[in-house]
Amino acid sequence: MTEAMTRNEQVRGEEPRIGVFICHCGGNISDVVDVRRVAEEIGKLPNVAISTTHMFMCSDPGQGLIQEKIKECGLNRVIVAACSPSLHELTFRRTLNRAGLNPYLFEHTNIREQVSWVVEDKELATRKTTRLIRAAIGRIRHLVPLEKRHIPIHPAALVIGGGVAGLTAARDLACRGIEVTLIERGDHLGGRMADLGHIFPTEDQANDLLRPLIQEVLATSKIRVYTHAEIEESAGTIGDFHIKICVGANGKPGEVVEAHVGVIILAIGLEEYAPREGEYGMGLYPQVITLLDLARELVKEKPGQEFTLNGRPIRNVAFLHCVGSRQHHGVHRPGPQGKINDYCSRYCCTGILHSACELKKRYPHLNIYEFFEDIRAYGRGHEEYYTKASEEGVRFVRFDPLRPPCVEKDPRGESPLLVRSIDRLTENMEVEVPADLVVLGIGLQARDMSKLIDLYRCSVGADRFLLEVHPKLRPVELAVSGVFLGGSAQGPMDITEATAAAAAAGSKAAAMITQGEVEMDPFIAKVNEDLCTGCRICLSVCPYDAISRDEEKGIAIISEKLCTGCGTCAASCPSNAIQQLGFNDAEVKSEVLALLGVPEQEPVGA
Amino acid sequence: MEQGRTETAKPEVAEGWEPRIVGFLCYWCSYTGADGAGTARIQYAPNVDIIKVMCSGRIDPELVSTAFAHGADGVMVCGCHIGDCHYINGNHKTMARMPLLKRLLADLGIEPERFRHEWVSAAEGQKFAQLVTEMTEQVRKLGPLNWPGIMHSRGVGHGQDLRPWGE
Amino acid sequence: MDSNGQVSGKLKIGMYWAASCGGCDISLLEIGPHLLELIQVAEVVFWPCAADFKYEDVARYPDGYIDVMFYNGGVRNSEQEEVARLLRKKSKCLVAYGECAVDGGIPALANLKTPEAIYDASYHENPSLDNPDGTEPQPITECPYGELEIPRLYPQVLRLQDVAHADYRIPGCPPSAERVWEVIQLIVGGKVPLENSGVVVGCYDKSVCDECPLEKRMVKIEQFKRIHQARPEPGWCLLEQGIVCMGPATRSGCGALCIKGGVACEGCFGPSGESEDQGTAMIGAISPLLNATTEDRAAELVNQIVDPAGYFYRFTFGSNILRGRK
Amino acid sequence: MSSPHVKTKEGYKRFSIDPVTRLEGHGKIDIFVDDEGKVADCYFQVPELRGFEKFCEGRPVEEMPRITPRICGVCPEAHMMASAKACDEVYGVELPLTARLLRELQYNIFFVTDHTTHFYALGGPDFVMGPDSDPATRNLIGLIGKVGVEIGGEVIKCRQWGHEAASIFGGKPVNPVNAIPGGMAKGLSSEERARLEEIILFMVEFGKFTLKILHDIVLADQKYVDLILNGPYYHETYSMGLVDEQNRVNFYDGKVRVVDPEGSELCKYEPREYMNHIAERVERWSYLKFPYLKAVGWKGLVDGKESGVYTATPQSRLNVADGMNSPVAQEAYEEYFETLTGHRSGKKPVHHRLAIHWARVIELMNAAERSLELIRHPEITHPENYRVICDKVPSEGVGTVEAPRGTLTHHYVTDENGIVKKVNLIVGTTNNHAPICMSIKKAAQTLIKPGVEVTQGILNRVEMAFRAYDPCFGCATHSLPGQMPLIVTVRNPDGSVKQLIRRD
Repeated sequence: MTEAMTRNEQVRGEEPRIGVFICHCGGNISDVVDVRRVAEEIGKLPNVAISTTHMFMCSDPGQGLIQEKIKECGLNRVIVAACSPSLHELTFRRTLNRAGLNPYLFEHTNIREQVSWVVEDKELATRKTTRLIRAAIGRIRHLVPLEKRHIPIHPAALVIGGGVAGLTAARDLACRGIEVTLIERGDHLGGRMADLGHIFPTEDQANDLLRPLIQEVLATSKIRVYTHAEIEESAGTIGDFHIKICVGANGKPGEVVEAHVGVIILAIGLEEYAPREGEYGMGLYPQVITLLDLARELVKEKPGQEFTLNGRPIRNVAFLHCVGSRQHHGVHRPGPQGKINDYCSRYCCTGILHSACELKKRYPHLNIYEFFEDIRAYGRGHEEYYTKASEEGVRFVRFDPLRPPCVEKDPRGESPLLVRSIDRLTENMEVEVPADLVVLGIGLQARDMSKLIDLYRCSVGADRFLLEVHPKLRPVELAVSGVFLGGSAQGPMDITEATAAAAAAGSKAAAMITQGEVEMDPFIAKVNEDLCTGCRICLSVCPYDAISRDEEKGIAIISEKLCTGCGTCAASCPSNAIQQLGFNDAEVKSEVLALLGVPEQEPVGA
Repeated sequence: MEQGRTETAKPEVAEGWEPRIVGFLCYWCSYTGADGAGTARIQYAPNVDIIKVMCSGRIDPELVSTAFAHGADGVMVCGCHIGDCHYINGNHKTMARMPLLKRLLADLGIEPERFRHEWVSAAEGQKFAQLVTEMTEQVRKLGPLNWPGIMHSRGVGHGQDLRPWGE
Repeated sequence: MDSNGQVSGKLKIGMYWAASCGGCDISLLEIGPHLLELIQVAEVVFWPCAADFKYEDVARYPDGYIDVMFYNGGVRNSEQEEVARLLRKKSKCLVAYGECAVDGGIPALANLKTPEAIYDASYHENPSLDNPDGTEPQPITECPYGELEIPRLYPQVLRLQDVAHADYRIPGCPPSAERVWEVIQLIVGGKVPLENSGVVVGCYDKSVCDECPLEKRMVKIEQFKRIHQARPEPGWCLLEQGIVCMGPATRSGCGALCIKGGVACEGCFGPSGESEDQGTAMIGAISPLLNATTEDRAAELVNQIVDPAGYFYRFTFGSNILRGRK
Repeated sequence: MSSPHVKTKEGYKRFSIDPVTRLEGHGKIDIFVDDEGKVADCYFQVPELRGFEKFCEGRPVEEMPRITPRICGVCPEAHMMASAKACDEVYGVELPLTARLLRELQYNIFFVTDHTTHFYALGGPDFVMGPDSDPATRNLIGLIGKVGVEIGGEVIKCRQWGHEAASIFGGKPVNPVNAIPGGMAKGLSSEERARLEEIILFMVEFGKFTLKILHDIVLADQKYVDLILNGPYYHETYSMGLVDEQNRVNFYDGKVRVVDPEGSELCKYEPREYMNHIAERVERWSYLKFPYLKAVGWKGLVDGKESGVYTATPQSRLNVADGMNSPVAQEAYEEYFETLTGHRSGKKPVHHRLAIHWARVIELMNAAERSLELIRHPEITHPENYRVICDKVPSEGVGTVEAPRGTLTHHYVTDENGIVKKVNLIVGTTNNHAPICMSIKKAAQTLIKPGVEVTQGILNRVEMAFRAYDPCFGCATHSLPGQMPLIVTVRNPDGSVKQLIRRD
């Protein structure tokens, strides 16, 4: 028996000794909630060994305090009342672990997002805080030590998407000796990057970077590559996916190959915003193109000093920022799903500045105008492009987001087009710029991922991109364990960010595989064989088909691996023969009772 | 179903009485939505105390009647919208339970306004705040439910100090 | 022994009939031939329905004189409470016998109504009534030779535990004779302590589905039917056929007799497993079987269930979580 | 159980029989004796109320046959059958032959079991053990001790097989559940039929055996015959009971027939017309509803042809009938009337209340014989006709059977969805409240005399007065609260009758 196990055994027998730690959150909480008074009142409740406060409970000294008290007061249960558990529940579970206490003897009470930030009245906020902590005490008295689940991982990975992100992830995995299956829907590897020429901030030729990567991927025996390939079926869960891939040849439906993998990396990327017919003259005037059209133009090295497009000489170029990004209701028309892109696409500012400089470098006499809302050149080496462009004489017009510029034919016919806008830099003066070429800095948006979303039950954000478990704590993981986010399926990214994300996803996946198993939260459902009648009601409610019936014993069995711990079966069982670990009836009920101020009846312990 | 003459006489509302509402929220959508309301500093009534479960599918009707039986003036059940349940369709099971639960509670004389079932997504902090304030006011209008009081007055659980009917 | 309580070697047992129907007394006779075995080792010291002992005899017994006292019926009036307390005092082991004593039983359906309403029905509304003056009963009545007292009606039907601690509880309306005999053997044979915490015996933890011979086909309910309108297909789970059956939410031990008798389980053994409330348990059991993908459709279906409160709680209004109607 | 603070007036002594025992349900008798030792007054109380009539409102009517048996677990079949018949009428369905046969069969088998219980466990001990025997032994167990374990075994076997039969029909032996609107929930297989026939054959023998015991122990003993013929247990009242087309006793179905104290028919009506013939009286001085014959009218607690008081007991069923529908019972019927009235034909009614025990045994015999006839009916095992589907719109219905303890009537009114709106129940025992009160009064006043010490033996003889009726206050109190005072005439010194006491 390990030390931890012995400790757990002891805890089961002990009367609860609860420590309550209330966080000021540097005033975020304590400015509204009288935390000292709360600590005092809570301190009077039965089984509470200590009740105290700290300026920042999540800080090292804060966590130090908890560890110290666990030892000093022999605590066997810990409650932290602070911010939302989504931020620091894990942090504090680890704190308990370090103090030799089972991390699931912990309860996190949310008194910031759900009290101090939403209740003005100090008295009411303080009372509410006390109630919530009292409820936590009711619940925690019944908590028992839990162990994480360990699930074996089949040492192979599937990477979906053959763009630079997918390639990177696949390459990194292969380098660690892991079998990879890489599938690309399109006809070539390299994705959108393959269309680009010089790329910021390094000014390399996109394909100089891409080619070796692709060769490396194709060369290694560890990677099976399929183009024109799409997932047909996917069975199983983390550690053990069985996937049928349909590999076509130039669109024609081809044969089905199978892949048995332990993890999946989604590197399916995104799509460009497609301006509507007539949006900023798109489709009406041949002189209106997108930033990526321009990039493709610039790939072709043109001889001579004259910049021409389809044979026409170009003198005045106008760039429009935020086309299909940072849209506003009422100003911009919603897309097919009735949604607008209200987010920033992040690559376009630098992208436009970069193209402007590129043009200036090649054709110094060009007049270049940029119509922008804000310049967001936030990345390393990005701001430099703005400075450079300014020096090179690119002229900047700052439009009002609610009155974006308009592109029209030049009535006087001196130049094919006019771009008109108000300029907030010059007290909203009306400006009118002649243009031979109008370049729309189009944004990026999520592509239709409905099939994958159904297959892997991904959560989707309001912006229609996939949602990670937590942006800071688990940035490249999907809530559905075993599936990782490798790049811009998660949101607009430039190449640098996408490859970084892919690399991160790659190493997460590799770590999981080399570990050979994963730990998963223990909150799964368990059947009490003495009470279970095998009435099959739970079978029909499980979203994951994790429950089957043992015809021999005539009872229900729950697969630890398939169960994700939603607890639906527990709520449906008419005999309460199914209990969800961490949320069993005793725990949740006494939480309710304590919340309502009903004193604990039945003794806890043993 | 007839109304009793003694028992359902509305208890006079005590000084400083505040509605006590228990909110059962699923973690991934509604609870996160409530956090969102906080992050956005949206102020709302403090009367709904939240109990977190992983999925609204876990919300056993037994928990709802337990809350009422022990002094809740109202109960609120929130889960992900149909279609974006973190557990695929756990919330469908919640949805299927509600009509029968509502009916049972109504048959036992608990006003429909005291029990609410709503879908609140992780992005709908605003909606959550509104729901809470709205329901708090509805329950305030109804006054205390005071189930423990009613049952006590009928001698439930303590035969000793029973007050027989007719005296 | 005689009623003066002279001690003899035999185990002293008794049975009392409170707010119930007498089915429990009968069910005790159901142990049939075992009755003869029983009277070899035990003697009756109080059983109004079958033997001539009076309250005054019981009052004369020393405390704890009775070894095992079976109390059947709920507590609906002051007499039943007083007797419960008297018997608690005089008995080593008080057993809540039958569904009424354990969970309130059918009489506790009265908790859906008010006492006033019940008086009205009896004294003012009955069609065959001839009561011009609207007479109603009173607790104490003067008569020329003294006072007459009648027990006072309580506003709520209570179970035995509400007024006196029961060492054991035997559910069922009535309890199953086989199970009862098993329990008696345990108690009489001294295999279990006389004092206990009110553990439920005379039934099994699993639900009636465990004893039910019918087959589940994992099909969804398209429509709810009432027994007089439907000929259920033999051999197939009634609930799946849309006939509300309490089986999934009810303790077993009866042998699924009602279902074998051709009708659905009415839940007379009380909640199964660790559930405290048959009604909410049935919500959990029925909802997943609804063929409904929208809340409206679910509502449409469950509205075909007539009188859920009266059916789900037919026997447990003395013990379910809400215990009655507002 | 009276609490100590209840006062008794100076100069009077209170004898309480509490609870009255060997009856189903609750009862209490208070006898006030003045210092001369004369009974001043005597009160009979039933301290119980359950309110079925009210809480059945709102229930689906098809559930009534399953809910109402809990009015009385001693005669649950009676309530189930009355309820089911009421439901049939609510839904306006005609029962197929097999359904009718099955119901009557199940009901007759139940009659055998129930009468056995009463004769051996409740009423019998008074005779077998003797009225003055030690109360500790004056019960079934004592009786078994006296008559021997073999006979005791037979008694227990009869009950046990009776309940096996019940479970063959209704799943549950106590509180059966199988009668539904439109028939029975389940038919009879040929195996079940065979087993039932076996049980019934035993019951026929048991019936004969019981008749013999009655002869050997009671009728052969002159002191009991005296007690029956000349004891304080005699009232001339109207008699009520169900009869078939030939005016023979039928427990399950037929018309209600009422005959006057001389035996001539007062009326014969369809159960659904009960409201035209009986009403329930509520006297200001009494909490008990007294059913009485409208045609005669309410004269208070007095017997005789001028008083609307009637009885509904095994005895009255024999009184209203011209005979029995089975041979052995018919023979016993003739012997019974010859012994007690001198007329084999039975055209003169019997009014000796203790003889109800005898009538009960005759019915036991008849029920067994009738069962045998029914179980051998070719249609009894028909695979479909044990029920019909109810598709008409429900409204109102009345169902009546003869409960062992008297004519039992269930009356329901429902909405168009079959949800019960109103319930009225007139149970067997309620019919007999007036006679029971009268009998107890008479017994008390005859047995308790100046100079006679009031022994528990005497008190037990008072109890015997109602035990004869086999009253079931489980049944009677389905809705009746508390007190049922028994008001007696208090005599003036000159012996003239004082006014009945009124309570205000």
